[in-house]
Amino acid sequence: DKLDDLKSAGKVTIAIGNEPPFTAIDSAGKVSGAAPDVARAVFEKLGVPTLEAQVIEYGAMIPSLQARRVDAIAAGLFMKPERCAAVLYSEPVLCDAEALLVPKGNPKAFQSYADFATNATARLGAPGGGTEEKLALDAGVPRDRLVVVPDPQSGLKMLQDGRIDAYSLPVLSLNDLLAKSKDANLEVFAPVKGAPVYCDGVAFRQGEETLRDAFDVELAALKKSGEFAKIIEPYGFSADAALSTNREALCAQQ
Amino acid sequence: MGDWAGYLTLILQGAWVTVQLTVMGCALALVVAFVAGMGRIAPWAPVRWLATAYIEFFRGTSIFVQLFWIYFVLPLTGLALSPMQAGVLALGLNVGAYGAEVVRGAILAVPKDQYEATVALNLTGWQRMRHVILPQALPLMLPTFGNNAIELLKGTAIVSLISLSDMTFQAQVVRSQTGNTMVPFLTILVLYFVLSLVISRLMRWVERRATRGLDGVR
Amino acid sequence: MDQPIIRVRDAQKSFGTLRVIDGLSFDVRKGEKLALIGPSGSGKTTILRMLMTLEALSGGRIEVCGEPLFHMQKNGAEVAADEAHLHKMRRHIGMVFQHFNLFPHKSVLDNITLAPILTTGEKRPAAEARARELLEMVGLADKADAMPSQLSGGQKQRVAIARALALRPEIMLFDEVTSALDPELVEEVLEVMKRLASETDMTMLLVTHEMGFAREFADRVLFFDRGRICEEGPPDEIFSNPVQDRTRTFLRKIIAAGHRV
Amino acid sequence: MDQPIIRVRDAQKSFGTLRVIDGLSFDVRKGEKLALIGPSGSGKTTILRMLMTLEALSGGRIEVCGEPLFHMQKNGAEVAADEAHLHKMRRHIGMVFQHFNLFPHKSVLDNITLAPILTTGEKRPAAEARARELLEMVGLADKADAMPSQLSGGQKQRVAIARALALRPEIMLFDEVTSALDPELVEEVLEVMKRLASETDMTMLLVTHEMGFAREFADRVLFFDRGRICEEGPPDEIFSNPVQDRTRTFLRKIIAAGHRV
Amino acid sequence: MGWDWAFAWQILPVLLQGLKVTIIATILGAGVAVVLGLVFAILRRSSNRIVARVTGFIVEFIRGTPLLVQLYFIFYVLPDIGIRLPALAAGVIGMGLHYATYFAEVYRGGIESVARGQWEAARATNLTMRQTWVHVIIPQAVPPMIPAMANYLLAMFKETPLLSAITVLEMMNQAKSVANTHFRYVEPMTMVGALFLIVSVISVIGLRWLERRYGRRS
Ligand SMILES: Nc1ncnc2c1ncn2[C@@H]1O[C@H](COP(=O)(O)OP(=O)(O)OP(=O)(O)O)[C@@H](O)[C@H]1O
Ligand SMILES: Nc1ncnc2c1ncn2[C@@H]1O[C@H](COP(=O)(O)OP(=O)(O)OP(=O)(O)O)[C@@H](O)[C@H]1O
Ligand SMILES: [Mg+2]
Ligand SMILES: [Mg+2]
Repeated sequence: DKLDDLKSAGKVTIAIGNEPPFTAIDSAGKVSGAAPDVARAVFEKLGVPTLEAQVIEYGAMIPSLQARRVDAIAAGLFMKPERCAAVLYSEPVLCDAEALLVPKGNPKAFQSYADFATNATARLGAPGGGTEEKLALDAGVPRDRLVVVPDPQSGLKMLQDGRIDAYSLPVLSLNDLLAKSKDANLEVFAPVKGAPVYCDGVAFRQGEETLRDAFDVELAALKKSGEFAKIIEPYGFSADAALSTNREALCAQQ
Repeated sequence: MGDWAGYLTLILQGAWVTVQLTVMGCALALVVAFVAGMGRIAPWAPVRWLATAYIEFFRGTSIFVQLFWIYFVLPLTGLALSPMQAGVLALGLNVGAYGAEVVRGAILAVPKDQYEATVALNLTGWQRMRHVILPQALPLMLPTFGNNAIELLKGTAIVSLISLSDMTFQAQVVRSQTGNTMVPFLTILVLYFVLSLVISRLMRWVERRATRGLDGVR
Repeated sequence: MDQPIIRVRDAQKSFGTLRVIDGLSFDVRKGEKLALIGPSGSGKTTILRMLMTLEALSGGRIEVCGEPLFHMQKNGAEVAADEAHLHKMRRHIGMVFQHFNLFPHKSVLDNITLAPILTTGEKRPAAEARARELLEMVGLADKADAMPSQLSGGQKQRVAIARALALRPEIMLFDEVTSALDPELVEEVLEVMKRLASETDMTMLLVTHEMGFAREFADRVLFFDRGRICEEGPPDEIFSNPVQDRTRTFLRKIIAAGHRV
Repeated sequence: MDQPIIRVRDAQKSFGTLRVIDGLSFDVRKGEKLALIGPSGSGKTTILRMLMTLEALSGGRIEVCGEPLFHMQKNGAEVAADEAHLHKMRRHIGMVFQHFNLFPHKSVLDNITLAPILTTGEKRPAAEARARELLEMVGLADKADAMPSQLSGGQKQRVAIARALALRPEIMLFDEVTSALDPELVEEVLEVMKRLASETDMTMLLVTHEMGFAREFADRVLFFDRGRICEEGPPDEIFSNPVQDRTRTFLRKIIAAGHRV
Repeated sequence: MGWDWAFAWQILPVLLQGLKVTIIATILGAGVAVVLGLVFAILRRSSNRIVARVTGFIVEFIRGTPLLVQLYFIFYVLPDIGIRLPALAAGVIGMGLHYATYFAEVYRGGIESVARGQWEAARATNLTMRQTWVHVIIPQAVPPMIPAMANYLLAMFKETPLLSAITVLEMMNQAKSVANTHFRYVEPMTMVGALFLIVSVISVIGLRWLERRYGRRS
């Protein structure tokens, strides 16, 4: 079965988004970030020593998994009902709330996605096919004011250049982005009112339940031993958040 | 933000991927161009139809669609290619379709007189091609082939969209690491230009070699 | 030998709806020198091109050396010739073109040796020796290694003649071989052809507007008009005493245009 | 009128390092019909093209109708002519080319009226009336609305002559105007030129390889060789009794090639 | 993972919406390219050596580097020097600039395709330079250019997916967005391919007609 395949190959390939602190790839090509680090630890325990990563746009991750380009996704791809239907998630790993990157002082007072629907000139940036885009569309933000931003750096740049009024990503992603940019004229507004807290899990292909289940077993052990917290907390994530919920609840949450 | 040497290394690694894609893509394109180009003027109708269908399809749809199709849809039929293979295949087949028209055009551009002389000298079909038509058609193809090679080089940039770590992709990585947009993009613009200069110099050299002796006095 | 080397019977040729050769029949005896003259568009080039199999026959029949050119026997029935049959038949015939059609990427020597080496499997040294002989004959022994682009028009045409001769055809076709040449260069080519006519017993068919040369060269003249032979006979008769009106008008115009007959 | 209409003095022309016209001097009287003959490459075309200002002069001086062609007065000094001066001088001269050079996108009538309407500001009705007269003269009255591509070579060349005449030049230059034509079509063009020569007092310079026509047409023949005049005189003398060796050789070759002299 | 007709039908309107943007971008881009190409062609012919050289270098540089990187540059770097273009405008200018370098070549080819004898005949009938251009050269130079220009128009059409990289919601971007929300690539990508092919095939038929009508035949 799949796990045996991975074991005999000695390596597993995951999809990542290169969006610190969830996932990152440094100038030497080394993969890091909370999600890959957790995945690496679990796979090592499963007897798969090497973890490789492909950087893929968020929207393309599930198709890539289906197209067998990667073995799993460990990228902060939050659980949602449609996604749970398309892939097999592990138990939750990283949890985060949604946030907005806005000019200092939040001059237009954005607090929820609905605020962008009511303000007829407000333009919101979000990654294509991501949670934020979905939430914004559901809140009634019209398509032409919801700009599909290809990557965080572009979103930051577009905000700095005044092309968009706010850029939405999970809290920790924006914190990291803001810290790197060293731009004193911006701030992070978090959490977005009315937006749920989301958690990701490592996603596997449909039909590979045994692999997912084996992963879950080792993940639970990792959480129990406290090693889990040691891995993710330096990145700013809360281990308690992941422990206090489960896949079933998250997959049901709209 | 100080690690510029590291970032430059990253971009140069990407440049190496770009070079590999270009070289392998060109090789594939060249082969495909000759096969399809000669197929288009073959005496057998089915061969002509096949060649025409290939050429029109690959020239008619966008390379993006071809790339995404090869990368995301083809694996569903069981043929999973590595990003590099997918990139080379898409680029080679796409540029090859354009090259095929160049090959056909060049062969047809050899004056009909030459073909008639070969009939009068009783050469066989293959001998006509091999000894008379192709040697004269080749110099006509080379300048356009050079342009096609540069088009292919530029086309490699879009493989970054299927997350192959070519030069453009690495520039994006550097950009997200450093928060600086200008430097990585300017760097790769210059690198692409240098590569295209290398190609055009190379092609000019090949052209000179191929036309040596021809029109000796001109 | 009594049997004609070329036998054209009711030949037809149409391009689209345009009938260019229209029920043409004539024979050529072995060794005969034939001049084909006639107004522009009358089909002279077309008949030569059909003999060279550069154009297919639309109807009728052509025989060369006793065998049909465009037909062959297959399972007892006569069918259209395939490429193999044409390939075999072309061995009998050589052709020299108005625009020489030398291969520009090959030296003079290679132009001449290419076909013998490829088609008759001659060895290179033998082919080259014969090529040099032929070059000698056309007066270009020193140009063996030149490229065609380095030759004058008259020299090119002489090389083209040597190239056709290298295959030792029994029949040679010449289509206005001097009309693309500067007047000064015409003579050197005609000189070669005259020599060829007198020194060999090759059958030669010549299309030309040089009436003076036709007269001197030919045993017999065919006057073409609209795809048929309108008048034929020995040159002296045709040129001095044409029977047909059409022939007379044509010759008058040619003379008025400053050509000597 | 005593003053020559064209005066060439020590004219020089080089292409790169190749000297093509080399210290050439001659005069042409008003109304004179001059034939320029000589071997290929001797510079006949080049001198006509210089007179038409299609080529610049490399050295020496040419005067047309008493004024320098490539020079003009400016602040008392003589300087190289500017475009305005050339434009003025070109009014005196018309030229007919070997390959007709009709404007393929314009009808026969428009080909002829274009220049008069644009350059001399003639009104369209007047220009068209004159164009029709000229077409009548060259025997093409019914072709006014045809496009050039619908004409035969001879017809094209007659239109080209009409086009040049429409500007009423005092000097007409003809460069091998029949050598791109089928032999049958040569006569109709020469006919027109003969008529032009006898019916007008236009000065005409003619480059030709048709020795028969040159003899009939010209008052005087210039024999060119390597960029200079090697022999000149009345046609009868030059053709029957050439003094120079070079002329004799040339004529002998031309005759051998089947041309009537 | 089979083909789902219901899904295909459901996403068609969105893709057609994208097609509209694609076509608008192509037409506007071509407009820029036609004008700018002429400017390049004229500047390159300039008798001022420096102007001609500098233009030549710019043209070569633009042509030797990928449009994708140029688009990134225009969209993300230019704001640093105070030029902030809307996404579509940036895309149109980027594509227009890139293809202007190709159009410049078309202009040159068209002008050179006019036989030298035409210039000489114009001179011999004493037309001025301006009259020669207006009445003799341009009417003959433009028709052979039309097929080549239409060809590049088609090429631009097929390159519009690049604009998705700078947030223009053209057809490819819409398709990706749809694919991302529904995790299905087969239908959107195949349909985008089909739409490209349909528009291309129609254009190619039009192009053949243009070629027959205006193209020069050797
Ligand atoms: N490939 C072709 N397609 C259509 N028509 C053709 C073709 N070849 C020749 N013709 C036509 O056939 C007729 C006879 O042509 P051909 O070349 O045999 O004449 P010709 O007697 O050689 O004339 P010329 O003295 O001008 O060479 C002409 O009307 C010509 O236009
Ligand atoms: N534009 C040019 N560039 C270089 N050489 C040229 C050019 N035009 C003419 N020549 C050369 O100048 C010489 C004279 O040419 P010209 O055309 O005047 O000769 P010609 O007497 O008209 O010959 P022909 O009888 O062949 O027409 C030739 O050697 C020719 O190659
Ligand atoms: Mg003929
Ligand atoms: Mg000349």
